[in-house]
Amino acid sequence: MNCDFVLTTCPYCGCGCNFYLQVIDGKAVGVVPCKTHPVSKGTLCIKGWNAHQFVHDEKRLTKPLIKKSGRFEEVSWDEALDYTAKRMLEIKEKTGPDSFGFLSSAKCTNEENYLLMKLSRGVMGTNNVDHCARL
Amino acid sequence: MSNNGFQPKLLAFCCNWCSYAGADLAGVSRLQMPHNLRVIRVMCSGRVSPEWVIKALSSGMDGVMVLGCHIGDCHYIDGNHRTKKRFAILAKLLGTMGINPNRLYLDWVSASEGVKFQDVVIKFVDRIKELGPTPIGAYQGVKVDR
Amino acid sequence: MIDKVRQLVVDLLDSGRADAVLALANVHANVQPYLYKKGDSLDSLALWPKYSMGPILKSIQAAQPDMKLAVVARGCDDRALVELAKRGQIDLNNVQIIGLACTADEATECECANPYPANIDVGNKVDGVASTDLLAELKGKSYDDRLIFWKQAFDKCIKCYGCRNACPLCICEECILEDDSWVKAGEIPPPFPIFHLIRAYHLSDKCVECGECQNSCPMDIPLTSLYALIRNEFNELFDYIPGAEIDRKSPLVTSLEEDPIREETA
Amino acid sequence: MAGLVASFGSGAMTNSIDEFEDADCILITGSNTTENHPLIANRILRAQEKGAKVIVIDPRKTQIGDLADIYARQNLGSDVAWLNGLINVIISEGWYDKEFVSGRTEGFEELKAKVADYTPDKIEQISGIPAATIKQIAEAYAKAENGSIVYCMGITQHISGTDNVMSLANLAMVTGNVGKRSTGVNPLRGQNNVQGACDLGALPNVFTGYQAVINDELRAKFEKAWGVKLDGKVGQTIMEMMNNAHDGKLAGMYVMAENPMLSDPDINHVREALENLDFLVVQDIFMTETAQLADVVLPGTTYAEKDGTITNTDRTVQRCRKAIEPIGDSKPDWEILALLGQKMGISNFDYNSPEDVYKEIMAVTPIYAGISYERIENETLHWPCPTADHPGTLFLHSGTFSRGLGALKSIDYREPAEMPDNDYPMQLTTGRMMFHFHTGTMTRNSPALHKEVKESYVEVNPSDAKEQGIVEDEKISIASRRGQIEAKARITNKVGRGVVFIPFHFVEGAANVLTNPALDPVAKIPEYKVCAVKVEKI
Repeated sequence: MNCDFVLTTCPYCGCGCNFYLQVIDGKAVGVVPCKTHPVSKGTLCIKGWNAHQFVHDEKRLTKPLIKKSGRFEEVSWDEALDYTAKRMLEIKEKTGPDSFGFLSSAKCTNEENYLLMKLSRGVMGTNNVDHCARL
Repeated sequence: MSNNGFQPKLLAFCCNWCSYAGADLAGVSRLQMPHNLRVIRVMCSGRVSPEWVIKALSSGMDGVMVLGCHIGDCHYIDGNHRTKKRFAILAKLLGTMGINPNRLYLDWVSASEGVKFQDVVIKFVDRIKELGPTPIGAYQGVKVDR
Repeated sequence: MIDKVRQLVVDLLDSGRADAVLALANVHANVQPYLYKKGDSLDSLALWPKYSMGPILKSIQAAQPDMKLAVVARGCDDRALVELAKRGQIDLNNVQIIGLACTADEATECECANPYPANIDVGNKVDGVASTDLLAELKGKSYDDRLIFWKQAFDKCIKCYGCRNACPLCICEECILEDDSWVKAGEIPPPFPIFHLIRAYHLSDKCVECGECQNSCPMDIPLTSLYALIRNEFNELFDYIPGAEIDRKSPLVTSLEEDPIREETA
Repeated sequence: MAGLVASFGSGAMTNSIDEFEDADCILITGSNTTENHPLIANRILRAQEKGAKVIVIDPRKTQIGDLADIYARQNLGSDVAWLNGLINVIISEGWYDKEFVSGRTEGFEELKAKVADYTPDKIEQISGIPAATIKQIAEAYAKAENGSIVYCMGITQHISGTDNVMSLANLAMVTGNVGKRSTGVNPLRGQNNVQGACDLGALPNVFTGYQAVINDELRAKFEKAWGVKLDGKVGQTIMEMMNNAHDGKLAGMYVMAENPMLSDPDINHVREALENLDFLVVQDIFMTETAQLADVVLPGTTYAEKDGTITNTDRTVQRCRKAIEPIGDSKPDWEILALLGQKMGISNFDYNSPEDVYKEIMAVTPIYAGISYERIENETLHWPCPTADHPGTLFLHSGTFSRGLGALKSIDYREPAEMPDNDYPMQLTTGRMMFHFHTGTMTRNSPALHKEVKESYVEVNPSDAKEQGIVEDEKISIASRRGQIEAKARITNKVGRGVVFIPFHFVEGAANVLTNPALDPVAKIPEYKVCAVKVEKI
């Protein structure tokens, strides 16, 4: 049996509280506030205390999906990414880079925002990239 | 604050075997009593969870009575032993939080004690009239701008 | 002190008397609970700030009931483990307790009156904190002033349930505080005083004086003081300290003959 | 953010979270702080405990308003008016910081002339805040040694959002309340990594670290780093993309972990826009309302299944650590993007870990250059932190503003885009609440949170409710020019007369069916916080 406590940043508001996800045999079973963290100091709000709950929700998406004749079908990662790359490059070719837009996310990491931004600017060739800071 | 004309809202939990029968006797005997009391019959005073009392007081009741069989007469042997202990600590908790424990009243009334029932009710109503309306009432319902 | 704990942990693991030891570790420059196993380096071992060990031990036992566990336990942990065992939440037969006495500074920070476990393996027994300015002030207040004090304190409550979540003895499977028919759901602050009075009643025969409710309160509500008052009152009535004696049931579930009310006998 | 950039030269919280504890006056506006930033509310209340005055100006009397020393309810969208009014009182009473104004700002005489029109009586008329209260607030804030301003979306989500922010900056500068410890202007960021998304250049006008795409030198730097040619014109904002999609001028979109079908104003318009695209990719953890419209759905992971960094509202870069393996065949979002980049034929998208990516970020981003994975294991670092031995920056604008002199902007009050009229006589304002988050993707799938609030609701003032015969928990209809929804009534004095509030987290009873997409001309933020509605019994 393995029981680990993994220090991480709360996925909700911008305060930046940290907590430990308690992981028993590969499953996130609970949240323990981090007492030494400079922002949260051992406390959390109700969202933080329950931040493990949606992780294992059975409604999570687990397979790449492509809509074929109006219905989603499960496909392999290779198929999903090949198809996505092909369609994006086709659009770039046909109607130009600025006919495509990227919506990044304040719920993703810095690294992920950087990569989406780089994909937009460096690969598609458009500055049409934004996120919901305004919303 | 003047309590003239203040009619307290009171709740009484009466056990099925003794005190509810005592209340019944008081009624049948046409003993006069104030009308401030709403009575809830329970099978045993031991069935009265302190949470119920907390809920009643938090909801704006001015006082709560719990009446059961005399110690030793409990239909369930020691149900009222637990009642007595729970309400001893509950009274302390109320006081700690700032609710006068005199708003809570525990006593034993047997099926034959119609007169005692009348007596404890009159005394409790007087006691609460003396204390005035529950301060919790001001904290209930729609909040008003300060 | 920490070296002695380290040695005890190593001995237990190396000798096979324990499969794992629940303690604290310094990782990523923060202190966290940690389940040490044989072969783990104990350089990271830490003692403070304390974390509540009871609930973690309970979750580990639930996942693997036959595991031979040891736990580094302070006074409050020790009492929590006893109280949890008494209430069927954990099995102490499989658990070895490494009793750690708190230092005077630690006791002061926790406002703890009993800063030591029943059996001390490491550290020296120091005097607890008998009272605080706030406790004295609260005792001296009239009912009306107390009500105002707590009303103002609980006006800050954001209903995080941290007091409940962090409490080692909040063990109900379904929490009445989450039941809309008792406490109206979705309101901040939660309705006063029902939320806090129900919790206070539920903990009146269980509170082991760990202070985790206040430690986990993001609004700095002085819960440690509230529960100190409640523990004193319970003890005055029933001569009973939760977590002190494993063979003694809560007086709230016994008859008057078994456990009389003290005020009456006096 | 645009407002703070114009006034100070950079747009982020000027102070760090712990500093609030030592402020002696904290003015909070447009922020439901205890519910939406609890740990910042904690510091504010600690300051109050130590004697600081807490002032809350908000159309809703939320918990922090209840706890405040002074609370004032302003009419929706009247912020420039009352802020000008405060500044007017402060200048005419001589409470302003003459030294700070002359040494560190420009535009004072123009501002003084502008605000002279905003007399307390006029303010009372426009904003509904009593003249006496304006005076009381002006005195408390101006005379504070360490005055801090805290604001959130209640200030920015207006057509005058940028004006509102610049007016707050005016107030701070006129009183010298900026550039010191515990003293400044602090926008609270609503999501855990809004700050990071901005910092990392997920904006149409800047690369990482606010390096402008129109700057040839900076663009050349990125061209060299990435080995590609880059476009030098500013791109489209999300609202512009949606409008272009609607008009057939945008062919495709890639949406990562966002749900514009709930979060954007005028949802019916968004639906038409997204349906009009030739190709839509959505990368998310649940089948959101937006994902349902996609051609390809890519399963990303939650925070629990990935490594990376997050930058919180006070500019601290912190770690997110992988705790469990990805669920099913889902992949961390960084990995999906790296794989897709490679599939699109780009060689430098070959990353083995988030730390690989992060090292590249450090190399091209001066404000992050000194913040490494290694350092943040042991240190709390707030950007800007340009070098490996730099201690990070707790508070900004000490000694000088990012732009040199602070710009005092003379601004006139403008009415919200849509005012009540005979057809739509009431006003709607929207926002968040404690128990849910953004579009509910995470919180509505968390039983403990769902239990607290299961469905949408609308807050109605008791007098309005009485007039229309509406009772608690009754389902009522709320309609605007853009759509109609139904929600249960909560009767409360939190909202003033003529105003209703709806949280925007719920797909059934979605507030953003009603909201007005009118934009702030600079920041392009929609006016979520005011629109005209009618409220009726069903």
